[in-house]
Amino acid sequence: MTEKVLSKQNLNIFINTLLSRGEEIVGVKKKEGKYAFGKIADAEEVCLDYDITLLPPSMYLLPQREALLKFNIAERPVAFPVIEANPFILFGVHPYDIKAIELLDTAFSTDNLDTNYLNRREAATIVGVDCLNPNPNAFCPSMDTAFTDKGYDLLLTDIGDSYVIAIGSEKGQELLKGCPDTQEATQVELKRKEEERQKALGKYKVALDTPLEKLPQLLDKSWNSPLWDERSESCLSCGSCVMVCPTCFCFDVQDDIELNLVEGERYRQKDACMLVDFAAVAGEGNFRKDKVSRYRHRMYRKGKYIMERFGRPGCVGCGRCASACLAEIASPAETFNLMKGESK
Amino acid sequence: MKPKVGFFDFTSCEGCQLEVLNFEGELVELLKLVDIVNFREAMTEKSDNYDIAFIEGAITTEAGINRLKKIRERAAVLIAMGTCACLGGINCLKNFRTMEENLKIVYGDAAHYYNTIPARPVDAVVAVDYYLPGCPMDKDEFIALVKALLLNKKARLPNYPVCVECKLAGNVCVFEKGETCLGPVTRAGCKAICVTNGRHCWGCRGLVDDPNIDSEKEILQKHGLTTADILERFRHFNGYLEVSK
Amino acid sequence: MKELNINVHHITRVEGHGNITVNARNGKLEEITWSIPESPRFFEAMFRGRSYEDVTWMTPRICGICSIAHSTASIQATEAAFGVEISEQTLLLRKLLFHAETLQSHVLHFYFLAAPDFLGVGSVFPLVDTHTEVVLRALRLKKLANDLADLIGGRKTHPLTCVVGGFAKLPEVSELKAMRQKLVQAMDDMQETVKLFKGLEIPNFTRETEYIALKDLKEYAFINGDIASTDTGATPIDNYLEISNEFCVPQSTAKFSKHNRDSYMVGALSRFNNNAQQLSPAAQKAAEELGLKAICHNPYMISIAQIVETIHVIEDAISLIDKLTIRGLRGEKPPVKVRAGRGIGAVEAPRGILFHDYIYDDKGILVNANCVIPTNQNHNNIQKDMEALVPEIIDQSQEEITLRLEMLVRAYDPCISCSTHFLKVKFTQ
Amino acid sequence: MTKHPSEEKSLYLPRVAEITSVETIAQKEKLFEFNFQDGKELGHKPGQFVEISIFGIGEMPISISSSPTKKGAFELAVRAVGDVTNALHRLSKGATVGIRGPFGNGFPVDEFTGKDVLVIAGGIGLFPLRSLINYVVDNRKNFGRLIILSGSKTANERMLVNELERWQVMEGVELLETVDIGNEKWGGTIGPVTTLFSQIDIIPQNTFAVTVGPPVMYKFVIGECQKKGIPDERILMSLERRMKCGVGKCGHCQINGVYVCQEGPVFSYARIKKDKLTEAI
Ligand SMILES: Cc1cc2nc3c(=O)[nH]c(=O)nc-3n(C[C@H](O)[C@H](O)[C@H](O)COP(=O)(O)OP(=O)(O)OC[C@H]3O[C@@H](n4cnc5c(N)ncnc54)[C@H](O)[C@@H]3O)c2cc1C
Ligand code: SF4
Ligand code: SF4
Ligand code: SF4
Repeated sequence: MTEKVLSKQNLNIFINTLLSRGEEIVGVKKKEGKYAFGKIADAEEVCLDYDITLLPPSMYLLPQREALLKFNIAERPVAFPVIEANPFILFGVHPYDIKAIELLDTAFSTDNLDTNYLNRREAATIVGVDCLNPNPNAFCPSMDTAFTDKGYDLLLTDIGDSYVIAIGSEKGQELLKGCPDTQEATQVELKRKEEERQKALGKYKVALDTPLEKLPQLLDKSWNSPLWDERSESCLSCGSCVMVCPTCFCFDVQDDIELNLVEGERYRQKDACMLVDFAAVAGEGNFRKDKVSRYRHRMYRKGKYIMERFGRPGCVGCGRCASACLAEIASPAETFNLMKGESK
Repeated sequence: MKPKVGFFDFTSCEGCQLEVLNFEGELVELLKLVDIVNFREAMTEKSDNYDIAFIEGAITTEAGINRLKKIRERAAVLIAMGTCACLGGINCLKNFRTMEENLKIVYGDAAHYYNTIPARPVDAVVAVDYYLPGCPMDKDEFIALVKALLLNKKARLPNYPVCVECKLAGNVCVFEKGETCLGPVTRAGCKAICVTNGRHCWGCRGLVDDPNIDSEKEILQKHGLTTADILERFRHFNGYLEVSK
Repeated sequence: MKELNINVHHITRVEGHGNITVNARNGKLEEITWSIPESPRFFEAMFRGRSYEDVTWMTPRICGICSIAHSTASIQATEAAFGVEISEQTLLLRKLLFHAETLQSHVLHFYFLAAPDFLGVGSVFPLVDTHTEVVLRALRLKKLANDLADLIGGRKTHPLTCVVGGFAKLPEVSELKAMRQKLVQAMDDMQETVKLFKGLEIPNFTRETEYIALKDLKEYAFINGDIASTDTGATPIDNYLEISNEFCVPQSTAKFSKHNRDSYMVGALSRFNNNAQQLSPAAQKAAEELGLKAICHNPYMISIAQIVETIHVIEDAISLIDKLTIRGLRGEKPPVKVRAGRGIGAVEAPRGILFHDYIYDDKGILVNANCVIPTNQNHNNIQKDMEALVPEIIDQSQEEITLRLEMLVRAYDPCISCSTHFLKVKFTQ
Repeated sequence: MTKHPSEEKSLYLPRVAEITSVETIAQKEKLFEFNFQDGKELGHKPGQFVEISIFGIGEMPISISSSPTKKGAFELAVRAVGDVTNALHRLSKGATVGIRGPFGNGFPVDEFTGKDVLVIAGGIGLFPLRSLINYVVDNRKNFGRLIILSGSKTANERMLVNELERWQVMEGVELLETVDIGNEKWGGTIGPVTTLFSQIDIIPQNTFAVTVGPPVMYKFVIGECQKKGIPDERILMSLERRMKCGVGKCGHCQINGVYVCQEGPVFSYARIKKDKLTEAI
């Protein structure tokens, strides 16, 4: 599809038009010197030149807590499915987060369709924006996530005084109809876009020493490496690395009941393989009791298991985990590079 | 049969009992499920016939020890409510001075009137079935525990650190703001309320089952705390752990 | 001849532990004592050697019911010691948060702790069935107070946001506006409350005493002003030791106080007696309706004074919110420079005037602390009231006397657990 | 995303089943029989499991203990160890529960056709194996020998005693039993289940070994099977993991790259070695 161009000023008008139409927009806002996704009330709040958000936008598709069923156990227990999905626009999503959402799409539609996720996904319109100021911990180029040509409905690229807009779907096309004064992008503007992208690629500070497709083999060889013990020694089992990760999607399921002890809901909530009790079973059993086994499991998920199962890496290189980890051990890139160094 | 519930206060600020009275939305429903038969802060009647005893406060007198043992004998289920009861809490700070010194600082010449023993948590005196840590305790956790008891379900405290809930709350980690925090080793369940409100975690809910204290100390040191600072920080609510070791 | 043997071991529906003992033999009163067996917690000793930030964090834990008052007095003492100036916004927010606690505590007191006596039950719990409307109203009002505390302080008990110099987190303007609406609605509930209490029979007992409270020329004082006495006029808070004159008595772990007379009173009635003209119009009207006129010498009227104050506080909270929302809220990071020195903070906790007095060294480490708690100041007045009351009602049954005495103590709304945390320290400077 | 998810139903909604009988097996174990309210069959294979719900308490995975040859109702045998298991034990005939499933791969019974089946059960491992045993018994002519080795901790903790006695006397079933700790009444073999291997003779090329029991047992049983010459592809075991969703999403049951609920719970030892699922045994 052809690409459009929109001045920055008009983008604000566009956003406010959408808002006044009653669209729910979730976008990136400033938060204490950092950035976070949140509900937008006015175009003024929207940041598009951010480096990274504290939490990934995927949490609007797979909420931290979500009801799966409502039940009533008054006489004969009955249960009803809860599938909630209200249309909304996820505004300003970086390509690596778009790719992370694509992974979730795959995970929740392979073998068994998870209707809770998929309905919400259907209800979402994704407006992406190219990441031109990468976070110092990010290694997107190595994970092939610095840019994307699909997975979005619209994708913006900042070329100075305006945005180039790529249209990724009919939904995107439709959305853009409400936008004032879009022009066809000229060759000059498309060239500017390419230049901006190239400049951004030069800003990444972390890179993987191993080609992406070779990661599983690298890990195959590293299972018994002493580095696992060394690195996991200072792990706090705090789960921060998982909580902020856009590609982590494991969950726990629990029942909650009202104080009348009759009505209740079954819900799922985010869970993390780095937490001590993740693999614990009734009695005293725990299949991953020590931190090294949990730590290694996460790294293998990122670099091997997910890739082998779903055909795309379990990490998009956003660097959130590395920023969040107080023990400074959570970065998959850093870990894989160490393994590489050792296996030489 | 509605279970009979008693609340018993020992040395504390009574903030946790107050939290129970703060259940505006739930109090009416709650009273349909249980009979409150003993609650000095809120009612005159007293009964020695109860199934569930909520204990608030640390134990700081000999008389307290005896009273607590009697309650334990009568109650089928005994719950330590709040950090003072669960960990000894802030009361244990006095244990780091001699009793004479404490008395002199506070009562001067009249010191001989008052006799107390080193502060201790409830489970240093009697067996405790469930814990509701927090200064003050968390209302949702309290209600979840009551429901679990009524449903014959085991109530579990989260066995992961505050960081989990802090991250989920979308907070900026205080370490990034140049402050320090006990969140990485403190048991979650508070929804990281302190960090969410602009502060840092002081460890009021006690440590997780298997805290990586060494790593936490290293991190605190890296962020500018001295060993003495670190100790003081842990002592705030977890001082009893240190002396009981 | 009359024999009396009253032994209320741990009076209920008050915060903390207190005992009443009355003995009479052959019509002769042998003993009337109000005693405090609460185990002391040694906060002052625990403060020593700790940094001011820790002290700010610890002070609310002195008392769950007046945690905001302790926090505020403590922060103000530290600010005075360091010479920290706070912004207008901080002052407005502080007052608003303070109102939350006055509301919380007063509603709890007149509905949950005092009302059952008048309605002839032992607690609020049976009222759930018999007086559902009253209970629901009480819960609504309490929830409002708690929501306000949550909004400004971060939670109901032990506020989180208050720090030396300002606030660690600010509410959103939209949240303040929503709160304003709830406060406006609460005025209806307060009208009903006035109606309810108008119909109750308040025991008729008077004893003249000295009434002490903060006084500010500009407004009905809660967190600023001088110390005022109905006997001796006003004096700056720095002279608080001359007022409180604490002393230890054997029957109590808490300290007793006296000033111009044998004893003095602090709290809602004291504030009313000193500052009634500064109440909001609706509060003044309620006072009139409830038959409360300054200077009132009936301690049982303390609960009534609390109702009047509650109305005032709601009205004032609304105007504070208006001021804040008109200005808009700004994030401020107030600079705090520690320095050696002494600072005194005084506030009107729900139960009366509260002083925190700190000495810091040049690193901001606390060297010495003294805190004088309202209930301590009232203990002696309670004792004297009892001594005056018992002979007046000696002809009644032991049960009736007991109830009257318990109601008297409850009227003071004593907050014993915090009163035992502090006693005077002699400053060696 | 080509499918229209909104037209699909929830993955997590159980069907309602009624308890039609409850039988006490031992101190902490009960056997429950269920019928779906809509009259439909469960339609399972031996070795599969269901997720059973008690609303308000939770949901848990339980192996199906009855053979699919039993028509109409299906059975679950459950040991009370925690919240949901205890709640289930408190229910009686007529009560309803939620059931999702059947899930998992089950035992590869088709491959067993014409072959000898060696079943090694430890403790309540007998519960899932019962579905296989009775399946073989009910389709007797399709299989070769059926050898059952069953081990219990003590004589009092023998599971499904009636059933054991039935098999004991049944033609075409060879049942050997042992207990770890004997007592005066117990006249049989004493020792771990592996001691029974010396009492049997098998043709390894013609035998499938199927074992279910506590994870600690597996290592030793595998060793004995290997000593008998059974190839690793034919040593099968059912792995227990923490499980929540049962449908390959929640991640709890994952061992390395494998979702036990999807690809298991039954694995051959060859597979376990190949995928390094070592933490499983
Ligand atoms: C495939 C499979 C088949 C099983 N078959 C049987 C059977 O036939 N009979 C039987 O008695 N038991 C069986 N179990 C074990 C049974 O699932 C657990 O004993 C049960 O989940 C404990 O739940 P609880 O709520 O009583 O215990 P709690 O300790 O209260 O557990 C809380 C929750 O944790 C999870 N959990 C705890 N322990 C386990 C566990 N061992 N496995 C999986 N999830 C767990 C569950 O979601 C459970 O609801 C099987 C487990 C698996 C994985
Ligand atoms: S790797 Fe880091 S962030 Fe992850 S659990 Fe360990 S300490 Fe926490
Ligand atoms: S593992 Fe770390 S770098 Fe990779 S996607 Fe998750 S948070 Fe980002
Ligand atoms: S602020 Fe504290 S609790 Fe929150 S993530 Fe950082 S260390 Fe953990």
